[in-house]
Amino acid sequence: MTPDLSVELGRGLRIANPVGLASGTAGFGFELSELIDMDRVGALFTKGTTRLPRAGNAPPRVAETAGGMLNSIGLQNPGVDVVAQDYAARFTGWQCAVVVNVAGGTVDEYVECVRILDGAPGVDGYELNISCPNIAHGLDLGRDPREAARVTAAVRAVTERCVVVKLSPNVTDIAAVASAVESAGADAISAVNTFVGMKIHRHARRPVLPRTGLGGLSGPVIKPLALAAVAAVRGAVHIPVIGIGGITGIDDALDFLIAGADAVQVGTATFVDPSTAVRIADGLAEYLVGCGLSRCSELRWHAELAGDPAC
Amino acid sequence: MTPDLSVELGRGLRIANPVGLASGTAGFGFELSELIDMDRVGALFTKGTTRLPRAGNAPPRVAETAGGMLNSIGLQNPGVDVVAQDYAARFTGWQCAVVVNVAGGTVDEYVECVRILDGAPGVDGYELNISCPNIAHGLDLGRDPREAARVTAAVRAVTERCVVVKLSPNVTDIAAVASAVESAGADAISAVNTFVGMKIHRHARRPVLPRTGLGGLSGPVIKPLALAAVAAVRGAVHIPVIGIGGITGIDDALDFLIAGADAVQVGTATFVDPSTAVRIADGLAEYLVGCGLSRCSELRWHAELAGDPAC
Amino acid sequence: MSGSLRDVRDERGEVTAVDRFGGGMVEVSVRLPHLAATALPGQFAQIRSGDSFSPLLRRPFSVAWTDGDSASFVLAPVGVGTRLLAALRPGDPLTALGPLGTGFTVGVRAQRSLCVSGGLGCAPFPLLVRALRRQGRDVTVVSGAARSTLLYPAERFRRGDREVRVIELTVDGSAGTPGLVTAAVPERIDAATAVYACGPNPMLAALARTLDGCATLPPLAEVSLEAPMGCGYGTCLGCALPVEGAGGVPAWALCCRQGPVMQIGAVAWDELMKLPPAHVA
Amino acid sequence: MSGSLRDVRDERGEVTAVDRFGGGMVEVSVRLPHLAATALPGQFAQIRSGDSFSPLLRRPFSVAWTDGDSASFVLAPVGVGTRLLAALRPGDPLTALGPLGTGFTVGVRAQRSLCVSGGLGCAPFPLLVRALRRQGRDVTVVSGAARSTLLYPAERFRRGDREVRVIELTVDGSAGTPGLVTAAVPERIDAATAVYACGPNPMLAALARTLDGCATLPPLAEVSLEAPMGCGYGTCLGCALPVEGAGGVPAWALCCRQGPVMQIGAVAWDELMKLPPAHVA
Ligand SMILES: Cc1cc2nc3c(=O)[nH]c(=O)nc-3n(C[C@H](O)[C@H](O)[C@H](O)COP(=O)(O)OP(=O)(O)OC[C@H]3O[C@@H](n4cnc5c(N)ncnc54)[C@H](O)[C@@H]3O)c2cc1C
Ligand SMILES: Cc1cc2nc3c(=O)[nH]c(=O)nc-3n(C[C@H](O)[C@H](O)[C@H](O)COP(=O)(O)OP(=O)(O)OC[C@H]3O[C@@H](n4cnc5c(N)ncnc54)[C@H](O)[C@@H]3O)c2cc1C
Ligand SMILES: Cc1cc2nc3c(=O)[nH]c(=O)nc-3n(C[C@H](O)[C@H](O)[C@H](O)COP(=O)(O)O)c2cc1C
Ligand SMILES: Cc1cc2nc3c(=O)[nH]c(=O)nc-3n(C[C@H](O)[C@H](O)[C@H](O)COP(=O)(O)O)c2cc1C
Ligand code: FES
Ligand code: FES
Repeated sequence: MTPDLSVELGRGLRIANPVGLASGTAGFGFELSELIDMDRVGALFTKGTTRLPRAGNAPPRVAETAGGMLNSIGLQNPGVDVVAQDYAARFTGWQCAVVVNVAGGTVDEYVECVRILDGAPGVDGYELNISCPNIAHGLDLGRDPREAARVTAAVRAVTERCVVVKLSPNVTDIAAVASAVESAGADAISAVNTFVGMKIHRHARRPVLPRTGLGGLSGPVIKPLALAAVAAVRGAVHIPVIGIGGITGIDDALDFLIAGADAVQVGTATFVDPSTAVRIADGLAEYLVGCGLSRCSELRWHAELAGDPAC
Repeated sequence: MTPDLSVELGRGLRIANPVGLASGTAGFGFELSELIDMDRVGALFTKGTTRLPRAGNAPPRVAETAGGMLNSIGLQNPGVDVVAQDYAARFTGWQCAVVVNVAGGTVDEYVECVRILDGAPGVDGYELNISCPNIAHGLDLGRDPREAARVTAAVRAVTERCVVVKLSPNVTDIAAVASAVESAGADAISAVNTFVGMKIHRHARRPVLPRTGLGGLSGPVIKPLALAAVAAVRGAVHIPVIGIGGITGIDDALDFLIAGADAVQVGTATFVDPSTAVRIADGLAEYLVGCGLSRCSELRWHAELAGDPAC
Repeated sequence: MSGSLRDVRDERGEVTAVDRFGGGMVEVSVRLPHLAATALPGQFAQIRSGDSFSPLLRRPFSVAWTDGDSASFVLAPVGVGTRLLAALRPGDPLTALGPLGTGFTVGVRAQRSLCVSGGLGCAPFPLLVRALRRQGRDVTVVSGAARSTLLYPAERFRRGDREVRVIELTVDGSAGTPGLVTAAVPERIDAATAVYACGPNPMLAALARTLDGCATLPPLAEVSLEAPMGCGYGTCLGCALPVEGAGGVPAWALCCRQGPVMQIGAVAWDELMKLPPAHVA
Repeated sequence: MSGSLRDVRDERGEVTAVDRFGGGMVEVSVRLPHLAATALPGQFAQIRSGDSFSPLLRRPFSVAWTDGDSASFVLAPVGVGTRLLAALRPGDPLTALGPLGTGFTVGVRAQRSLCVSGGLGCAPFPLLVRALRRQGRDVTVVSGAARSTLLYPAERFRRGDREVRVIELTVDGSAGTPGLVTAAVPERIDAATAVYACGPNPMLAALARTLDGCATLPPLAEVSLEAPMGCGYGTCLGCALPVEGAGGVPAWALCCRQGPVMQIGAVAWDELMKLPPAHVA
């Protein structure tokens, strides 16, 4: 019996296998498509795309830490017009789904981006990156359940394509944000984006990254935190959850599927080994066969999440 | 010129050097005092103490992860009466300050604990662990700035001793919590407690830790996150900040002092090498001499913290 | 309730010898004069290779043998930490915090001693056997493993003392009697005045059940238990094990202080076996 | 703007030789047939020892030499990654993703070539010198380091080609002419039709200033720059370097695609030198 690896993310978007390339770690697929077979990953989640082109932040933009890396790229991207008019047509050459990651400072920017992309072929859905500072309110849209719901509902109203909302882990109650965006019409949830971190340049007596010194932490170090976030989200919603954070191989992917994810994305590990996602997708099929399972969802742990005094 | 390592934490509590033993990683000092010279650390922060004795959670209570560990001890402790009547007198044998870490499910429990301890000799101050679930409200007291301020003010009203408030990093805006407890009368802030994490037992297809599967992540992996939290708190308050998270040696301690801490605590590393805190305290003096500095505060980076679009 | 920590030291020494047995089992001998001079049978040390914080935590290992300045540990590569330790070579540095925990009782009731060893549970027995023999006790070791290559060599239990009987069993029958180690216990229990056991917790639980079913019970029955450990010296409270509390309420005891050796009757075996698995094996 | 990635492969090979020079500098040769066959002078590979994710990221290294199936890298232990690489022994596995980036222009304008090498900036020159010589160019290498033990051996630039001139300088005067490598440039710049430079970014900035002060400028002046890298192949956007943008507005170029080799005039040197230090040296 061949296991069925496909996952329905919503609004007819079924990906062939549950392994995606995470936003910002695979560009728009053009470089990676020369290194790996794009047809063997489930989906490409593109670099965050904004209404207008962005040049990005001043360097240094990346800094390694023990088992992780910090980034402060500053959403460098060519702007949504280039993606819709030029890139989208090129996406059609790949079998994998292409979900455009959309970012903005205001709800209107998200809506405009999605409107512009909605005409383009080759785009299968949207992943709303709501972890960027809201220029109007000073706080990320993703840090407040109501704001998160507002942007989700606004985008939902203008597209019939699959809308995935990508959550920030830097919140008090990620389950509340997840619930809010589910109610507002999200088809699926990606969890999680990077954690706010800092690295110090001891000799210079300042952070390595410029200005605030803050960056987004990704890579193996965040895995235990991301798993906890995925379990919390899983307990709060009924829509598909895409687990992200520190996945470097099949074992990590299994951990997320057990914790409650329906699919996963590989981020930083792709930098280190571009074939990571492909290896995981291939490995999952083999693993399920080995266990006599027919789909990934059978791996899931059924939690009875409840408050638990720690320490 | 001998550098001055002492730090004033408030209400006359001056610790001889800025290196403390973190709560829950040094018990009440009795075991460690047989392994290290307690007179050479700045302060002992005791295991979390509650109004009534607590037996703790079912095992397994600890689980190692890459570069870190999860714990779910469940605040096992003998209750405040034993600490006040029996342990406190024994604290007087050490030169280091002893700050009793106090935990509770309600504001009243904190207040009662502090009242009971306030009569005891050998106790130099309190560290309010507000990262435990509030039985009444379902959310940690430390996750809501108003609740955090409420418990701080209530304790402040019953003691003249130094009150340190220990913040949870699992919040949307740690700077807001810090500000709130400063306004409510906290003398100093400890940042941070553990991060909520999970480890999966792949073979058993469930989390390693029982019940919810959640535990508190500590150790080297959390350092970049803790540094970011300390920088954020530093930018929000004027009282001393005690940096905690993944410190294993002098280099890590320096990173926290640069990021804005006035003192540090060593947690998990003490399990691995009981002399870590002593080594750091000794090393700091040497380091300052080597740099021609006279106090740790001269190491500090002066941030102009501001919103920064990441990713 | 638990020994003092006054003897505990954090010692750094050089590996002096590495003996490799079948199935990956290794005996590592290290120059650790203080540990060698003070460790009692059943006590353990918290080990790391060198000063690295990777893997983060130290790993607990029974002191298997001491000889002059040297202490030995028996282990096999089962995970990241033991893989590093099993790859040690003479001259490499190793750091040991110990001796830790409560060891076996080597008292008068140990007249005719039965040592029950399962797999890597062999580790504390060489030292225990020597201590028992020094007090003139009669010693039988029942040593079991999954297959022949995982059996600790019988001679290592004896260390030249030919009076020590070693009975071997393997689950797959590839050496000694086929079967589980616990199967060899009932026929010998009548003769024994003391039983000491070490092995995986499920094996020890099975032994407890076996003893429950025996007519006569030895006056002394002790088991060396395992729990994941944060510190090994009583401060993290991470190594709790369920024990029979007052009035049938289960209570927790620290494996690293009240244990690792406990009276078999003190352990709440049903509770213990209900716990989720502690580690990814 | 930047070469295609069509030739890039992730290759795993065995270390075949490790040559150790003074001061910790090491030349590691690895069986990497694809890289050896395709790498152009100035291109680099993203290296890791084996398949480990620790340290997490790969490290970029210039392809220093190729010979048959073998590619060589020159490095010194400056941090966690290079310490691991410098400790490699023949037979160890190494993984290389490459060839990556835009290399040096070996064009007609390179008639009389001046190669300016600072410290570990020596790495791309053996391959470049060979390519220039194969086209019949006249080549002078100015090689500088802090002290004699950190100088890459002159013979390694020449690789048996006695027509290649190597001029050495050390900051402390322990070998060759005392002084900075840039000091040796002005007197040779008139003769040169091409300048190629590699070394720490501050050295390259100093060179840019030096050239600014020279009367005649060579028609071709290229520098190989460094930036911390996430991926090395253009997806993370982490390796931005400031370049002269349209209308004086600084723009960013990716070190790993548009670079590491850039026209000296294209780099916004003032911006570059204003950046906070990228890594803990
Ligand atoms: C008091 C005591 C004495 C021991 N003596 C010996 C001995 O002499 N010889 C020997 O081979 N083994 C002994 N063990 C078990 C040994 O400590 C583990 O096999 C070892 O910790 C595994 O480490 P790892 O990194 O290879 O495994 P990993 O699975 O990679 O370790 C992950 C985590 O799980 C914990 N862990 C893993 N396996 C065990 C286990 N079996 N018991 C407890 N915790 C575990 C580790 O401490 C670590 O935190 C003893 C255990 C205890 C508690
Ligand atoms: C295109 C390119 C080619 C290079 N070629 C060579 C070469 O042939 N020989 C050689 O010795 N060195 C070369 N370097 C520099 C080399 O990559 C670094 O010395 C190396 O990454 C340091 O790794 P580490 O782990 O030892 O240092 P660590 O400081 O421990 O690394 C920490 C982080 O900082 C980054 N980093 C550290 N030093 C540098 C540096 N100098 N430049 C850029 N990033 C750095 C690393 O990528 C890593 O993410 C090259 C760099 C680039 C960008
Ligand atoms: C360099 C870099 C750039 C990223 N850019 C984006 C982005 O544009 N939009 C987004 O939603 N997430 C972005 N991310 C976050 C990743 O998609 C992913 O959520 C995160 O890195 C955690 O996964 P990992 O640990 O597997 O890398 C970026 C991550 C990195 C490392
Ligand atoms: C086993 C364990 C028990 C802890 N118990 C407490 C506690 O009772 N009260 C508290 O405020 N913090 C407690 N902590 C948190 C630590 O004091 C510290 O904030 C945290 O571990 C991060 O520091 P580290 O990375 O240096 O360990 C505990 C941590 C560990 C590992
Ligand atoms: S291992 Fe820490 S208390 Fe036992
Ligand atoms: S290193 Fe990733 S884009 Fe250049």
